[in-house]
Amino acid sequence: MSMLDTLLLISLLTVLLTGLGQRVTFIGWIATLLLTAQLLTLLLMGKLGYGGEIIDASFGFSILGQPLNWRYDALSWFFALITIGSALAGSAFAAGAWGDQYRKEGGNPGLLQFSIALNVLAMLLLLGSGDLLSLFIGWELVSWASLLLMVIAGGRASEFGMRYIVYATAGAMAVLAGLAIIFQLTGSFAYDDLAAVAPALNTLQIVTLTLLFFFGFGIKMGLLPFHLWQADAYAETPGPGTAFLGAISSRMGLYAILVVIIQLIGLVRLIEIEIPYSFLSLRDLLMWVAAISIIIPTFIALRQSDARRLLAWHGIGQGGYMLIGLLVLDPYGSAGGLMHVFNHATYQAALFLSVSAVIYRTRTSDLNRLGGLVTRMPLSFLVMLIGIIGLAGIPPMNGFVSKWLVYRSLIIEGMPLLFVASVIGTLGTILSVYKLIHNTFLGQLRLEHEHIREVPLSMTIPMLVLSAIVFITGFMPGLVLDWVGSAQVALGMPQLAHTLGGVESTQGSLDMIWVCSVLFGGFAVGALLFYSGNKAKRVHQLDNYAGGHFLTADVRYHYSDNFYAGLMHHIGSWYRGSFLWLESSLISVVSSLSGGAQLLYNSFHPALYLLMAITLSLYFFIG
Amino acid sequence: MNSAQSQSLNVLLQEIEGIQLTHQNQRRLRADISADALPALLALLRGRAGYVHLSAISCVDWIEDDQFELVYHLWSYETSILISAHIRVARDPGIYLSVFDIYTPAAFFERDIHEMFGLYFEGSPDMSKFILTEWDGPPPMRKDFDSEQWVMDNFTWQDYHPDWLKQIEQQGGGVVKSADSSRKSS
Amino acid sequence: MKSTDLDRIEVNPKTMPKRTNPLANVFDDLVRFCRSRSMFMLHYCTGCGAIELPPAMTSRFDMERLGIQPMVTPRQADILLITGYVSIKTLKRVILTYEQMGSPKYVIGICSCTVNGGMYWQSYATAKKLDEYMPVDLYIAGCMPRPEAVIEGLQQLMDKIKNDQANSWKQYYENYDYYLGNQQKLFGNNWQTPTDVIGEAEIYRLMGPQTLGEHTKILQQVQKPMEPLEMKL
Amino acid sequence: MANSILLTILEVILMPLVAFIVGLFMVLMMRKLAAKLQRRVGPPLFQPLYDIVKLYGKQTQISHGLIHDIGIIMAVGGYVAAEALLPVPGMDGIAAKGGLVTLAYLMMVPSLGLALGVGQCANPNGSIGISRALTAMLAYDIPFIIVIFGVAYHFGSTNLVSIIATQQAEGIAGWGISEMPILAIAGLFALHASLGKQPFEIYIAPAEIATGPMVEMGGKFLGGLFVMQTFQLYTASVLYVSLFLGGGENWVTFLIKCFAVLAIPVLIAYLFPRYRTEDLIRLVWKWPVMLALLGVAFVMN
Amino acid sequence: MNNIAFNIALPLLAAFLLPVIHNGSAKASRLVGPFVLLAMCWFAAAYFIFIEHPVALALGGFLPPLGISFHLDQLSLLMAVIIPLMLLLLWPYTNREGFREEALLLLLAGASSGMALSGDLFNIYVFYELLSVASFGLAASTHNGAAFAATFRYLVISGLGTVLALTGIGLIYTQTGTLNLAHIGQLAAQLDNNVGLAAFALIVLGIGVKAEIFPVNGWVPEVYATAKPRISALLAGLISKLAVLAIVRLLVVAYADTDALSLLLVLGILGIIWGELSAWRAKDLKRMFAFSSIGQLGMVLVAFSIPGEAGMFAGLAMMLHHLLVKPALFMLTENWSGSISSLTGAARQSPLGAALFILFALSLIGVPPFPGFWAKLIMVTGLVGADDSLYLLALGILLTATVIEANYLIRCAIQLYAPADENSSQSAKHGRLTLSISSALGVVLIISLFSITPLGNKLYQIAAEASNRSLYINTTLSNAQVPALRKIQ
Repeated sequence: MSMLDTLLLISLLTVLLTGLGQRVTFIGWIATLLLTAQLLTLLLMGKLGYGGEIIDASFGFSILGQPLNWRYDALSWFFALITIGSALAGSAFAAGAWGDQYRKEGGNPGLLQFSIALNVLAMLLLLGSGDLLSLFIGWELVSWASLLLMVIAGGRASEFGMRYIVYATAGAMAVLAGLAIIFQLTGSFAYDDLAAVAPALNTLQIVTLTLLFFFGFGIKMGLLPFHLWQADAYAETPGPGTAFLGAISSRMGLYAILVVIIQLIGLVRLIEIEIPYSFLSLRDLLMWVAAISIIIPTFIALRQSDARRLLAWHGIGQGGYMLIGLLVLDPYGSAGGLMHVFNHATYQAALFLSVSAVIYRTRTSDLNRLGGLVTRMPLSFLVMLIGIIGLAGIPPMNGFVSKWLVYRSLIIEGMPLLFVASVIGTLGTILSVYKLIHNTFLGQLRLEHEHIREVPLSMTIPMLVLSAIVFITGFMPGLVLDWVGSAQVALGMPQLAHTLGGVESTQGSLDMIWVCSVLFGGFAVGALLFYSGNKAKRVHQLDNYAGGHFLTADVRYHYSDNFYAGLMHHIGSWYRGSFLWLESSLISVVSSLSGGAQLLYNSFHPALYLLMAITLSLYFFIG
Repeated sequence: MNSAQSQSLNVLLQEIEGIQLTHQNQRRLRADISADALPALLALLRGRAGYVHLSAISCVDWIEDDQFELVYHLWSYETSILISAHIRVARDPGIYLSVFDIYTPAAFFERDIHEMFGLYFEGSPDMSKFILTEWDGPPPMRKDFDSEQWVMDNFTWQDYHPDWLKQIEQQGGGVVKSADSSRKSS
Repeated sequence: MKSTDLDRIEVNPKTMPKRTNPLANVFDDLVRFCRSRSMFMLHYCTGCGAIELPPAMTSRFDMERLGIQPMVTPRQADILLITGYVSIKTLKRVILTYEQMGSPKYVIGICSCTVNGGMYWQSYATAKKLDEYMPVDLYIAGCMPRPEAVIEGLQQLMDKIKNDQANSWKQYYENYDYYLGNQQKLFGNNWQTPTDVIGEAEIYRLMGPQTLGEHTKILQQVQKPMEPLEMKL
Repeated sequence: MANSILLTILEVILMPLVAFIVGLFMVLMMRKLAAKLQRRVGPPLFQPLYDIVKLYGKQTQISHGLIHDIGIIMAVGGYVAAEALLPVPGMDGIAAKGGLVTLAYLMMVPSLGLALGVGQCANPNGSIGISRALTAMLAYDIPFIIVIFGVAYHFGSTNLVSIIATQQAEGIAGWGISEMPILAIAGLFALHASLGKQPFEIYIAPAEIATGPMVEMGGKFLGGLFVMQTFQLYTASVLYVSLFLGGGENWVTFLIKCFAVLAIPVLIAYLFPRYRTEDLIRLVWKWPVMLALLGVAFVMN
Repeated sequence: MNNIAFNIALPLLAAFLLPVIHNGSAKASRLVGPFVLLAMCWFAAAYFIFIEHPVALALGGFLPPLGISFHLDQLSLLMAVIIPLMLLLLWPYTNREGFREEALLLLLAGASSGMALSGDLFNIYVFYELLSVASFGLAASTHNGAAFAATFRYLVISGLGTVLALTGIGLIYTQTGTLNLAHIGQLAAQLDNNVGLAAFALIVLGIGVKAEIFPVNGWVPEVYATAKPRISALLAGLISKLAVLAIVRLLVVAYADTDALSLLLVLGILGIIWGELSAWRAKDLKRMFAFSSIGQLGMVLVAFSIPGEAGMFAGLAMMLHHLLVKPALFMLTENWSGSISSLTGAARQSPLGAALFILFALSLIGVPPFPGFWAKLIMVTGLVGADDSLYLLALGILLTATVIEANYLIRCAIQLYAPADENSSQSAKHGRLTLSISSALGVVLIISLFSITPLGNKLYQIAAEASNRSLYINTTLSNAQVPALRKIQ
């Protein structure tokens, strides 16, 4: 009974308990308890994160002559930690008052806990896969489990779930095709067979395999051509479900790409393959796909007027950073990419939870119907503030460290256009996160929100814990860099030499402890300077300069709609929804084909056609 | 503008019985009519003579005759002759009918006249306070309202010889320092 | 309007008593000196006198050499220039702007219309004496005084500030009832500005004996509550 | 090891003070140049200091809430921290511990802090101002980032101390401006746009949105923004000098270089009216970005 | 050894005697059907368990190649066991219309067992004829206009098909001079020319009518939509498999590695494309399942067209999986008839039915833990194994077809769970019998899910034996046994 078995067993137990006990009122707390148990068992396997050796599961079977086995290495331990962490945050959030309100409105919190537990089990299986077949089984389980989480809310959510599953099945079939080709080449699904035969593959095989796997796994990550489903599907999931999905669900695609493309096929081959008529190598092409899927979703997020969709679009954008970092193939870039998975999970979960807290109180997430909540919900404001500083990647928070690593590797490796593309992404993020926090928490407070109070303790604790993590790992990034280093070793990449504060190197180092302490020193100086002046009197929000006009509460003196009018005036015409047009044209092709196909069955003279076909074939065969 | 047009205009205006026309000059025509004939004249001018523009309604307070005189200034881009229709309305009931349905800008002029003269226009869309939102006294532009007297009652005046003025006068009063000494920097 | 109200406001304000320890005095002198050498002027063109200010600012007379900069909002400004006749409707906005300024703040009445109503003295719509409604530091007479006169006035104000004679802004807090009475006479009893002057007086300990009176009682009955939105968990 | 920490702490305290003093004179120079352009006498020598002391000396002022105060504290504090990353002759501070990219991000902390503070003022003029300021930041940060890439790639490191060392090693020929002239021009353009002075002043537009973010800032709040302005001028010019003009060998040449660098945009600034936001974006994305990319192309091979 | 022949004789006898028994006592006639089926199960199972190597039975004392011979190997015996079991499962227990349907079902049972077991080409043709006659009667048993029209169309196509099959068999007879499969296998060289191929094509098109092969499956949607769900379950689930098996028998024996395989492959691919595409647009549940069964059978055909053991193994896996899932889905349509949009919110009225629907849909699509995935995996590895570009094309089409299948099946599933709106039918409650049948099949599916490894090995063994051409030939020609009627064990 290795540690891995106990982990999977507890996870299975969670699934069964939440599945059977949906009617029980405190099912949320049971789920949270069991998820903490899973986290503890994972931490007991902790030596994996610090260079420990691989832990094998005791169970394993061979079906139809193919062996299936499960094992955990540093990489899967790292991802498993993030998965269980975000699931724990989500289910703790849903267990308390949020769950009661959700039940009162006709939702079923037990079902939500069950689907989160099911997703965690599926992801743990995927992360532990020891060979390609178990990888594919885990992959299918994950995509179908997240479908369940998406369609709980019913109504429009099931439409988006429907759209998601078509993308996910297409992706899975592409992966299956890839596996089939590998089976043809190596005759088995084991990792080391593929790793052995990989150097001998010719260019065509490498290109088809990479494209198939990138198509398959890229859909889950929301890479550019296939990103349409993610924002709506994540936004419509009930509160904590969005936090869990947004934090980790699309990173499973990244894990699979890491295992298959980088660990087995090896990135070096991708660099040599030149794409004809262009100076790009295959790796550059993939990096450009990642770079574009940083920019476009971020600027789509800029236009959203629904808080959840804005954050979901950012989830897609940030996925591009991780891929770019990993494809740069130098220790800084890959460390940045892997650390960004952890960082993004923490602040994305915190942001989604704070938005759910706002929805819990104001019953709306439409940015044009919120405003001024900072005086009524200060803790949620604090969580969202720390979250957006992390998302925008500004110093004191951990988002900055991973983006710094990615940028530094892009500079030193000399990729100017990619560097500029990713920075444009960051700037777009800063703009849209400020719009998020301004329209929700700052500005004039609405009449109907006057009597709102802060969300109860059971919801603030998970949020505050997550934002504490965001701050602490920003202040001392060394903690996460240890795990990232051992994950790099598991991937077979050079490990990043790092200290507790950051990175030491002649070509430019980063010591977050110093930078953050100087920053807080500066804030202290600013506070000293500020409080040296006289006391300032707090005034009501209507005591405001309006060109001499007497402000009254019925005229809302607040700016939130069409927030970046100047920018939109300039780039507004670029939003033509070309991807939506692409998708709808594909659907119309399929439906016209099926119309044609049905024509055969509605015709009245099958016999005549049959006879004609036969006489023709006879003439051909015998004549 | 030529005489042929003004001839046809005169013939047209004869249709209103009891109208006296006086040509102040080639471009100005004054028409004095009875109060109840005014809407007919306006409709006629607007319909048949292209008088699309009611530029103003002015009001004159003949306190001795105990009457208000309303002057409707009309302008047409074809004949380019300015017609001013003068009517007299009794002062004490101070009620007349609104021409808002013929010329929409009339609403504002009527509201202004109501505020300033207290002449009520029936059928005018809005007879509320227009400019003098703080004023709740009698309509100020009526001749029977003595503005100076009201000011004397309600306002106090600056004391022309306060001691701080005396203090300045001891220093020679008025501008004491010459211009160049007051230039501070290089 | 009994004359007794007049003499309760000492017309030429006495200087503040010197503080005991010398270091504080040096510090106060320094702050007063900087206050006099750097004045932000709220360019509130209520009347025709405002046309005199651009020449005062531009190259020929150049107010900036005196440290005076035009500012747009009352929050940032120190001097409120009332340039010309003040109709009752405008007076409401002038009072709101005055109360929105951070003190020490100074009011300069340019043009004779602010002094005694000027050529509109017998109009029912204009305010005759500006200092009935807010404490005025300085008048610059003239039916549009020339830029030299405006600069001269501003220099006199700088001297008054330097030797601590320009504390009339405290009058507004200490005699708020008098000013409120005059305002209520013009605008009626349910006149209210969003700023809580009495609250400010309490916080900055500027409550004089005449701050509260029957006019402030009327105000307190009529006033809609405007407490600031305190951050509460 | 212990005394080097004490030394760095001392430097970290000293550098912002130096920055404030030099910044004051930079503001003075800016206002004097503006006056001279308009054939005016211009403010006296210590005018910026008078303004700041007067603003901090204000006796009553209003605040719209805790976040309004914290916004100003972050604005001033952010720049105080950014100064510690800018090496000056004799003092390196923690420039070695955080490179060029960290500095670029640290300069975003004050604008984010100000944005939060103005947000709670609940005044739409402020919000419109901030949305225009962030759009302008998006616009001018792209050429700025390309320039940073060019310089970092050319000198092979993002550590400012080593960049300055390599430039000073070969004297004038080694300066950034002589090796990467096009990048220097693009850098100047980006520097000018980042100062937020006249042609790019859309977010302080006094006539339309009542000085944008500063609409509800009185007393010590406005004083904080004036202090921030001094730091902003100082940081921009010192960064440009250390990237392209070989940093400071000694204080005299260093200050001359800084004031010369600042004089150019200031001279240009007071001759132009304001650009609208979309024209500002179109201008900054067209010429400086083209120049910067050209410069990087030269640097790359 | 000789009582396997009872499997054919007994049901035919019972079918003919049923009217007589019915006149005797109605209650007794109700028992005859199930009793006969149980006996058939008992005999076939006895053989299936004790047989180690295939056995050939020469009936009537005449040794092959002259006489009619039965070929009993594990595959045919497996089918012989499945036929009575499925019929028992789908027997009209609550039938009130009298004995006619039961008689036809017994006829069906006898004919299909004969077709599974017989080793003689003409004998297969005769049983096929008997089978189609029985299926016409059953298809028309709903006695309404649409059913009659559909059955008539089915009759026309099937008649034409049998004519083609006969000409095909005639051609083979002219070429090889014999009708015994094993003998034909021996003389396979003579069929390796155009005429042989044409004969095979004709037989495929002929027998393919029942196997829903591409050009000749025009009748499928109408018949399945109008027939009773039990009947369409039987037709789609069981009978089509037998037809496919007959073709495969001929393929293995006579046309092992000729380009007959590519003909089957092409027909299979077209079947998949046409089936899945038209299912995407189907408006009501029954038609959707009909088109989906066309698609699935296309996949089975593609699987069988893979040369060698892997092909047989994949084909059998897909076939058995479809045989298990499709009848259950058809049974669900008992109360869920009418357009799909009328089914919104049906899950509230019959939660077990909706759960079963989702279970079978997931297995049909091939979601990992379910056996459908393993069947598809075998097929994919098989397709890749046969490294020919046409097979890779087939793989591509198979995968896209799965995506389309997932689309319309999950669309239905979500429709079931969507909140009920105004046009959702109120009578979506399932009868106890239908639920019990489909849940029985569900239980079988779940058992096979857990015991996938042993099942996989057994199936591989069957496939290996069935695809062994030489074994087939010499068991029939060399050591055929004469069943002595007297020795009845």
